[in-house]
Amino acid sequence: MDFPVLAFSVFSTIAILGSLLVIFKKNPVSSAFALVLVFFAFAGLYALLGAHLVAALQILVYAGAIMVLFVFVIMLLNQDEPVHDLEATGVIYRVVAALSVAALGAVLIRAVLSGKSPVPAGSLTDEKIASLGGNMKAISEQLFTDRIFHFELTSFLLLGAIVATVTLAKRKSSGEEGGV
Amino acid sequence: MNEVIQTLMPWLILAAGILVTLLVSVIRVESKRPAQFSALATLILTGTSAIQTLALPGEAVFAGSIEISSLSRILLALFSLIGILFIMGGDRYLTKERIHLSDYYHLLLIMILGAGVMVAAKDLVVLFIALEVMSLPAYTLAGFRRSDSRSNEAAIKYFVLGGAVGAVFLLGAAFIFGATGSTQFPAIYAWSRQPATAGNLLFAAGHFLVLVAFLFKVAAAPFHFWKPDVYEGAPTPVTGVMSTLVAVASFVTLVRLVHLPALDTSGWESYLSAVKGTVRALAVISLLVGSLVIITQKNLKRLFAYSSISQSGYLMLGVLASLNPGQGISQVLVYLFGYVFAAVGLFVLLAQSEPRGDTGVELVDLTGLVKKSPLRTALWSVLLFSMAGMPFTVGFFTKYFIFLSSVGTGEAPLVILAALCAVVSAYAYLRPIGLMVMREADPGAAQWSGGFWSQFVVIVSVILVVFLGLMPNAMIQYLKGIPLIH
Amino acid sequence: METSSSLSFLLTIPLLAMVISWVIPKALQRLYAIFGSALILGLTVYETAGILFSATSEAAKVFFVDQRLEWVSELGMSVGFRLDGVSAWFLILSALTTLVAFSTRGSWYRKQPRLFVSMGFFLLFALNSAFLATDLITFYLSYEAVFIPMIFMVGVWGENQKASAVFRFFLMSFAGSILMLVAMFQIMSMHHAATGQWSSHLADIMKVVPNAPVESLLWPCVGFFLAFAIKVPLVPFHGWLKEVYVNAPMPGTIWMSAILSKLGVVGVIRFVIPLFPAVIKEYQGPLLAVSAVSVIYAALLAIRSSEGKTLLAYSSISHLGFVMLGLFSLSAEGSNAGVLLSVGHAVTSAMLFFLLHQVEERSGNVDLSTSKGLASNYPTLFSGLFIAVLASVSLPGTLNFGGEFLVLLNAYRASALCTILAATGVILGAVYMLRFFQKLGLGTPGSANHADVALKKDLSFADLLMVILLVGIVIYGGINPGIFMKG
Amino acid sequence: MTAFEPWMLLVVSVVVFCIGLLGLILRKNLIVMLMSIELMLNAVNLCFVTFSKMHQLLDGHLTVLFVMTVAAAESAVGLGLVIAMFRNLRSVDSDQIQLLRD
Amino acid sequence: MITSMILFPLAGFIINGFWTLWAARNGSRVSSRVSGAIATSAMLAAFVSAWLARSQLPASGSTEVEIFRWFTLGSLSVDFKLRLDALSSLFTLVITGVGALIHLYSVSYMEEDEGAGKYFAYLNLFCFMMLNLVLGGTLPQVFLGWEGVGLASYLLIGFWYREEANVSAGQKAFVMNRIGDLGFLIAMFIGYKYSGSLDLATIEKVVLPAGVGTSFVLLVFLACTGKSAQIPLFTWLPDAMAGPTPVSALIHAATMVTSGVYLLARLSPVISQSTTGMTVIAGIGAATALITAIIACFQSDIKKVLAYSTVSQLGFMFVACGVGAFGAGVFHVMTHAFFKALLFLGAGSVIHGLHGEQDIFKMGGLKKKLPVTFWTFTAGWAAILGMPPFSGFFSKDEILHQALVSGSGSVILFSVLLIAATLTAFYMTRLYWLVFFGGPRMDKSKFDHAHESPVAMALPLVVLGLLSLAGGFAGEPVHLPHPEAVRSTPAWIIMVVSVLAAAVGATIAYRRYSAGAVSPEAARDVFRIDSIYSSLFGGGLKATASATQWLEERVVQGLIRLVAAITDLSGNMIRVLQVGSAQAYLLMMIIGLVVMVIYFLKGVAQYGNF
Repeated sequence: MDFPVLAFSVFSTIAILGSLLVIFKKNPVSSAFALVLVFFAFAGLYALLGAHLVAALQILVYAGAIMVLFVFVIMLLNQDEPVHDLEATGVIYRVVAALSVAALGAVLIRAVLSGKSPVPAGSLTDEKIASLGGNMKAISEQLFTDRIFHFELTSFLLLGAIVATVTLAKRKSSGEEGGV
Repeated sequence: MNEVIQTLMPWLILAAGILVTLLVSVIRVESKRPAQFSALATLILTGTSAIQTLALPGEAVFAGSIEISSLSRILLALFSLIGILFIMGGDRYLTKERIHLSDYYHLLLIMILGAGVMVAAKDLVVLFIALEVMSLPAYTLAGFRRSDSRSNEAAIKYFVLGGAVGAVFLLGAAFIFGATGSTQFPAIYAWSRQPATAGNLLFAAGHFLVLVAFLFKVAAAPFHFWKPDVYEGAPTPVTGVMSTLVAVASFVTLVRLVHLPALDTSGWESYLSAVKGTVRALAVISLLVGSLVIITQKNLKRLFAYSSISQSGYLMLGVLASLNPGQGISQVLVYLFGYVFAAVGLFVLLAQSEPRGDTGVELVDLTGLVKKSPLRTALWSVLLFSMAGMPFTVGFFTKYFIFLSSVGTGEAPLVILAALCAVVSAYAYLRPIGLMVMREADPGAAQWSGGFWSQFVVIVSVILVVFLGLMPNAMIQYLKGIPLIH
Repeated sequence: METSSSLSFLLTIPLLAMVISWVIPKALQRLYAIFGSALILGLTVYETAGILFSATSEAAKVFFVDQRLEWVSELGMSVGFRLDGVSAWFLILSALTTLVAFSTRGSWYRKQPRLFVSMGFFLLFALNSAFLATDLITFYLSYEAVFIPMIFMVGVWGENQKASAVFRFFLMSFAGSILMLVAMFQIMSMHHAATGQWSSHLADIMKVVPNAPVESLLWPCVGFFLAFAIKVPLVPFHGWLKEVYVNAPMPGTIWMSAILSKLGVVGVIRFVIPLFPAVIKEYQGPLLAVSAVSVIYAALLAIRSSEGKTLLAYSSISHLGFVMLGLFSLSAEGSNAGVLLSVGHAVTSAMLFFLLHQVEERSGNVDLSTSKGLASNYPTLFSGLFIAVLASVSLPGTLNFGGEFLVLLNAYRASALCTILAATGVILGAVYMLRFFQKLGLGTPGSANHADVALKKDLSFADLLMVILLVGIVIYGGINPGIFMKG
Repeated sequence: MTAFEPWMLLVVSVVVFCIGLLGLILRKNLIVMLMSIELMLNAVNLCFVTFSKMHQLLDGHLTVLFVMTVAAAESAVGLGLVIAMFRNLRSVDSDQIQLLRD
Repeated sequence: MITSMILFPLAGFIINGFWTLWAARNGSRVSSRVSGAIATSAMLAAFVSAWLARSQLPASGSTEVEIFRWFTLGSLSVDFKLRLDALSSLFTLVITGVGALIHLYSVSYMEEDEGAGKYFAYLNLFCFMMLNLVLGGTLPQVFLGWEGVGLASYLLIGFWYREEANVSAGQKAFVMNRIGDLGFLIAMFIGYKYSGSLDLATIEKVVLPAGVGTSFVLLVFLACTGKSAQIPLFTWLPDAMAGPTPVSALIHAATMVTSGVYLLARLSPVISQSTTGMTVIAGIGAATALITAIIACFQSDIKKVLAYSTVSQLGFMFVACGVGAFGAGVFHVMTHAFFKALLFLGAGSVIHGLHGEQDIFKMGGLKKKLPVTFWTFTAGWAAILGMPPFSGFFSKDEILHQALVSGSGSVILFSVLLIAATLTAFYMTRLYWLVFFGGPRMDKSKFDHAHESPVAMALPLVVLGLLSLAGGFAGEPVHLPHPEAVRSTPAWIIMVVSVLAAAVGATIAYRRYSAGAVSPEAARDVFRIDSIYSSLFGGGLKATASATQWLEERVVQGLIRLVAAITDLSGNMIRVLQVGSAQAYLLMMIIGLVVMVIYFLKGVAQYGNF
């Protein structure tokens, strides 16, 4: 068993089991930590694919930023007792849900497998990327040339998110009813 | 670069306007008027600019990320108009509900920007980002009545389902990327031109998942469940914006996504017929769900939610027609325009009510309105007539066009079903009129009062509805000339 | 007279009258409505005289006026009107019916009279436009426009169960007309497929559609037929009728029975038969049977009716069954006879409902379960009513006889069995109409009346004039029915 | 299992996506639901990167950057909504929000 | 002349009609004398015109006057034209002549009635319509008269409309006539189909295929059974006696009821083509003659006896037509018009004299009190019995003769008629005796107040009495083709037999009713035909109507309600899915997604590699 297979096996197992933990852990804090685990496993998988920049950002953005946000909110809301929400639904509901999602998964896997070896559309092999100055450089160049519009649009997305979050989170002004 | 600026001018004005509006509201925090005027000015400028540049040729900019064409320009102008009308028409409601905040204008402008970019996007990733730019403010606006748990509920449902569907869209985009090696429309189109690509399941699955996201946004059954709840819970002007701005942008995008691959390539016949079959099924289900449930509704916002579900059904007929050779998408555009003109008026009218209690406007609140306010009754009636597709309102021609093009492409049985559904839902549209005219006012009925601007918006909407109901030729002619961009 | 200006004139005059009605004081509305509609009636007769009173049907053809305007050319819609021997009569009938309807008295002149009068004139406009239309879409639009005032009539001034009546009326008619619209699209598409042009004008469509294969025309034909079968109505598409007639205010009932039902007749004459000759030919037997069954079925229901309006409502269905029998005999003669009977039915039912209204004014109700014996108190009223009853049973010498006789005469050549079946309606008609008259007018007076019945006067002079006008038409038409048959 | 091939990651990604979806359907805790959405987005990211590898392109990597940004923005708004709801209802249980229904 | 003949009654109708209406509107009364005078003079003028027209009748035998084009449709054109020939001329004379007398009689009879104006208007209307019937040159015009007399009959039977019974009797008459009219209508359609015209002149000459011919004849005869009260549609006539007595005399004895005979005689060339049809006509006629004669024997109302007698006599006429002796039938129409009108007017005089009493068992001994009535009545009695030389003898004898000797005649027909004649003699004598002879069986005061009628009433009696006496000598007034005699029975034997039969009948009645005290007999409904009809047809109609109503309410309306309910139910069923939980929505969306994506991918792969 060579390294890639080993790495793949380990990281994907962690990812899948971690995901299951995320959704089946009763305590949201536990879920959050399982999610961190999944993020790290994904970072490993990215690295395996040679996507170093993505792997790094995965750790920085997801594990570093988003998860902190989650944990922060969980703490803020101060949920002491774990919510037994899985049991709140009926057995039939759960079975139907599992079956439907499984069916969807089966269909999607079938579709994915049909396209498992496409004719490559590009020519940026690992060697080519290396010759361009590495993964990060190649991506950055594209980001600020071809993807400049994406980039600018994303800035408006963030602007919107900021306004939205501020709106939702700020204390009510004097004109409004009630207050927190 | 100058040409790019010129081409993108309306969008740039809008973007700049957003920043200016943010700035002025930060400078004068205690009043929302500066933000309101700034937003209005921005939208007026954007709309004017979009209309002025209508005749310019279409052009793809930023390495094919977006294409500014007559379609996106006219839609941006329409979005600006919607924005203007809802800023004017929603003013009184927001004051009344004590949620008159400048954030309303910021979010509205950002939504319009998202919608405007979305209809112009030529790249799935841009499309996704634009979708989120449009949706995030929409989620927030749905929860804008922050102290009302119904509003919270609407926002959260909208957000959770929208988020999930966003992920589904992305998965579809990934599949398409996997199959074609690109996320750009022209590349995907070119890829599909190769006959050997026909029957590629990965692409098919990806295409379907991408479509599902927009089927969800336009609430085509069975992806409609969020709509009644969100409509009911959201503040009325926001519901109006969702039902017009979001619906139009999403539907145009949906049509463009349906035509993502070149369906007329030889070898793609079975693919085309599968698409047709799916659209047909969606149309049937949407029509049935929309028109059967609408007659059981008592809450007016829910009623309009189901109405928009059945409108999706009619629009699906338009999409179906557009899948035939030689057919454009003008029937869909005409329908959307007609629908918007009536819907703006309806939701602004709805915002004029002052129901007792917090259950929203029920049918009973309309009873005896003719005595209290004959003008308002007349306005209601015209707009509801348009919704029901009665002649001499724009709603007639929009349905007419859809039916005509569907019949012309051999979908007569479906049109008959749609026609019967129109009869069933006509009951739901006429019942409010009946209550207004024939029933004595219920003691618990809501009071109705609208300020000048609110009434002004409704009258503008009614004038548009009636004018286009009599002279739709110019509009149809113009919209017929708009090509679908791949 | 024979320019197209007379066409636009005939269409704009009611609209003008409608606009003017908004500036007339409430107290004068009734007077205005009566004089206005009488004037319109006169003008209509004057304008159409060239067609109606020329010596022969050949000469009348010279006066055909055709007018066509582009409208929504992008969708192939135009506005097309045509004045000819058939439409001219229906124009006169709609003006006459409007005059009769306006001559009633009741809550509609007390509660929102302006709305009532303007809706009446609007209805006249819509009717005229529908009768003149030679463009499918123009016809459809006019046909739908007729709903609007009718909905107001029933909705605002109707009786107890007006809401459910309105909805039932609307939904059934709308279902029919929207299917007709789909059928129109279907044949417009056929025209488009054949010529590459979108057009909804009958003259264009007629070049293509009637020659198409029968199978492809079946469903469009069904669409048209259903709309008109509901409008007329033919059994079993009459489910809306009773509730609407009974709950509508009297002018509404007059309009509906006298002239709205003729929209279906005109539709069949102008669209169904010319557009789908082969289909109709193939299904002539069932169509005749449906018409005959309508006659009998409605007559039997009328026999069981215990209320005046209901009885007349069913009698209307029964008579219109005869009209349809004539149309579906598929001969020019049968069609002409159908038009004649339509005219007869329009005048007669307007008269019957008008006089029934007068009776109702005097006795408070038109219940038929006990005899009222009112005839001796109101001799002229009941003389008029009796003549209307006679016309309704198609006694020779009245307008209806010629129509009914010629309808049956021509239908007999198409189907003896259906004709005989329908002709038994003649007997049943006598049974229920005489009972109707007996229960209202004959028997011991005052046995089942309000105490104040005798206080009220016989027909007023104005009402008498109206009755004389109608009786005159009925008798003159009985003597010279040829005047109504220059189709 | 002989050698590692990129398509295996596609299967992993679909599985994680479905797990996220299942979590969204089954869980009532809104914060966990948000986490499920994050799982789904992550799965899609993996998908993009894998396809990118297969096609010898960098487009997928770029896309992932934008998706991450969107995910961050979305979680921010989502958490904001949850906080707003918590202010009103003192709960983050989605069973608490079933007022709007037929 | 021909035109003026119909215009006079029309003018009378219009003048009296409008005057009456005007008066009623203003609350005043029409003078019965003046309106009676107008009506009577109109009829007199019509009679004079009819006489003159007859005298101007050309040698060719017929003359036509076109008045106007009634209607044209395609190849069909129907004129409004009057056609006078021997047959119609005879009828016009009877109608105007007897009509004028009855009008005159009515002036006095109706003097006290406040509705006299209306009465005379209706009576004129009747004569106008009757003249249209017999003068009509086209079938629709005959039909106009046919329905028109029905209308007048309806109006006059229900003349005293405050009594429900009268109105119902009128309605019954009208509806039963309408049943016959249906036959007329369809016969017209057949005629038009095969001749392409509705002109009598053309229809008369048309040769119909065998089966069609029979149905044509039977349909025409159906019309006749309605108008002329034959089996099965005769039951309206006795009820029609609810009208004023002169009306009964004019409409329900002398003129209208004989229009069936007129129609058959008019169409005799076509009718004769069908032997089956002829046999049916003769058979029905004979049966009617016998059955109604039997019923008449059990009646106690003076007018009812006469009514059944009329039906019976009409049966005789139809037998004549049925055996092909149309001339004999028409002859009997004429004589019957004289004596039956006389008998009715006489009865009217009696009733008038007794202030409305109609039960013959409450009369008696009126010979002295009402001498003119008595003597004229005697003439009528003798005529109906067929006593030579009274008019009835000639015509009835002719019918009996033809019934026996003609080709389609038979001994059975003859014997049935003979029995009927015997019965006629019986019930007429019974009536005659009970009314005029014996002791008075009514209140003393009533008897004392009984009075002879005034001159205006007596004069018509006398004239009609003379006509009954001498009318027979005119012989067959119209020469219609006679059937060939197949049996050679000498005419005198039949004369003797018929007179003997009458004598036997009369004697039995005399022996039974002349002896001292007569115990009153209640009228007996012998065959219960009326009640059978009303339960059969009235009940049948009611049941059908109820069934239809059930169909309407349950099925048609039920269907509408069902559609509404299904729509509502399915709406509510779909609504149930809207549970309010975002997770559930997502699940349902995923289920929809899975189903659709599988469908879609299967379609894409065309069931190949999926």
